[in-house]
Amino acid sequence: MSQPVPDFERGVEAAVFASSEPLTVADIIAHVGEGDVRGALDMIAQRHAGTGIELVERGGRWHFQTPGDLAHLLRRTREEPRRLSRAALEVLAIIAYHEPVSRAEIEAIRGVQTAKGTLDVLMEAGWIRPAGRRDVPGRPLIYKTTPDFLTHFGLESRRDLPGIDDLRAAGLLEPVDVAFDALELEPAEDSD
Amino acid sequence: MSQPVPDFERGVEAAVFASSEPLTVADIIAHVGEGDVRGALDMIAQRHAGTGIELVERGGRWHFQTPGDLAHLLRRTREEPRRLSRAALEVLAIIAYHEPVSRAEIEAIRGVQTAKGTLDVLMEAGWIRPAGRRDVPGRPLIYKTTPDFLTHFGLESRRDLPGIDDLRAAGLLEPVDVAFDALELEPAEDSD
Amino acid sequence: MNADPTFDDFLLADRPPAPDAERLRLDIDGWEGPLDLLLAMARTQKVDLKAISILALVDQYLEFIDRARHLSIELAADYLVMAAWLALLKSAMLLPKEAQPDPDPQELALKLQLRLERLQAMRDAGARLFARDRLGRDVFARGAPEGLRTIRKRQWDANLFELMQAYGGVEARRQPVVHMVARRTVMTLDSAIERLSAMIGIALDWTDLAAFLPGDVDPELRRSVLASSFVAALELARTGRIDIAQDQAFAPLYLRKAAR
Repeated sequence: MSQPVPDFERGVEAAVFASSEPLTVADIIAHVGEGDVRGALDMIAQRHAGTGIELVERGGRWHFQTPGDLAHLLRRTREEPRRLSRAALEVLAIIAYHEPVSRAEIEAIRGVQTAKGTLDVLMEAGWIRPAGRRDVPGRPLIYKTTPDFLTHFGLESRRDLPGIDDLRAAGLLEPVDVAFDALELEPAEDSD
Repeated sequence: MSQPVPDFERGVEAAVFASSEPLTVADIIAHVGEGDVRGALDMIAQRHAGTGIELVERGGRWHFQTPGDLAHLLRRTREEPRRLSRAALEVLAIIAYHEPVSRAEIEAIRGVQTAKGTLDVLMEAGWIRPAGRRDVPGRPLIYKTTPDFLTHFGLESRRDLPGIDDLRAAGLLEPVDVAFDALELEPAEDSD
Repeated sequence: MNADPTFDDFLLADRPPAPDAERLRLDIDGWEGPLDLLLAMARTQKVDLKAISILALVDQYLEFIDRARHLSIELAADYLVMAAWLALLKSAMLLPKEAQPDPDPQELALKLQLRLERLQAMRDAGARLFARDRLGRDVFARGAPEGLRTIRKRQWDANLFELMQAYGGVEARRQPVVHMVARRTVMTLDSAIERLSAMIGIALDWTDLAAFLPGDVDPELRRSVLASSFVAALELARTGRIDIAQDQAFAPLYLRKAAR
């Protein structure tokens, strides 16, 4: 600092800083007592000009904010890898093997209800998409996999998916509880 | 301002200023990118020295706060944070000066059982947390203080705990038996 | 640090009244246990706890307890236990030096004094801690921070194997229900006993239990083998066929053929 900041100005600065809402001059006086609040505010605003903090007036009330040109620093995008849940994997597998299928058909195969969120997750991942409606009463939406699905799983085409016999040979048609345990070990959510 | 503040420093300042909690250097880098964050923090701290806002480090995390000498201007509008019981105060001091400690060790010093609520209150305040188990029979849970503890009490690190060096030098942070054995080595006999 | 009236309030409010003799006699509720009471009494003697007279302190405490009884004040058990202990300590201290029992009463008195010092040190430390400028009370963080935002973009991940496995699971559920008893990889107690007694014959000297475990098995089985072998070792020791030794808690467990 070039020269010491007067105590009154320090008080004004601290009061505005600590307040949870913008303060009027009268509010400030209630904290720091009578004095040249406007003069102090001007000095504070000048002192912070061009830094990472600015003092601004909006409709007679004063508050600190970060300058608009730095807003991009205060947000950041982070990609979070998330494992698919067991339910989502099953639904995806069923769609891949049976496409196009409706939700009711998926549920019939899985033997349990499918949460709407599960299909949303798969769509968000870009692996499935709605593919029209089935011509039966109720005209349910049907789903199929996308080209991204093939790319992500390293498949040339859906014909590359191993058949039931392959799965059995690979020991993947295990009793349910074992397969279940293996999947249960996955953390439900990744965080860091 | 005497001379323009570099953009990187402005970014660091804005990030710490905008954050609702203290930031580590790593947190700051996540927002403003790689650079000499420590150098920038030093510059910012200097720039604010003696004003109504100060930049402080508490346990490796940085935040802005009002200086202690302005407490009288700001305190009156706020209600006093919850008071701690004397027991809680003692338990907190014991954990801070001895950490990590088990409940049994705390009780050995205080000579009374610790009411269940005492540790809960300190954990709820965010000042202590469980820190694993001691590798002795019974594997008791041990406790230590948190970064929020340092932040709340204005300590840069545990080394700043009031009088900790003197207490350690006087052997007052050692268990009675250890201190006793040390005394045994001295020829002097105290009795009256 | 600042001279803040509320700090004194803070301490005084929760602290028992100053230990002037009369109030001390009547107010038992203010004390947090016998050590707390002893400390307050010790402080009426001297500021430096190193220089207090334990014998005088013992008298003071016993007298207090006596009066409380006369006034039919109900005393918590730990106050009475402390009184009994102090009475014993006092009588031992009054014996001629050569007749003093073991443990040495001077030693016990010194340890009591050390405990009081430590409690006092922590009490002072706590007071000094709370006299600091505290965030939210003396110093304040920014009242209305904009906050930093992290926009999380989820990147879903799964691989082909997981997909296969999931479909395998679905298909397995759809197969006609065949009840299979899941074959769990465990070592039974009987086979552990059999195995351990066969191996113990080979071992000549103390041998770590871990050395008896097969090295190359999957972790699930390994846990079972460890547990079964441990129980087997206890059983063999009970029937007098082996000896077990362990230096300390969590140290390795050593076995050898019973020496007879």
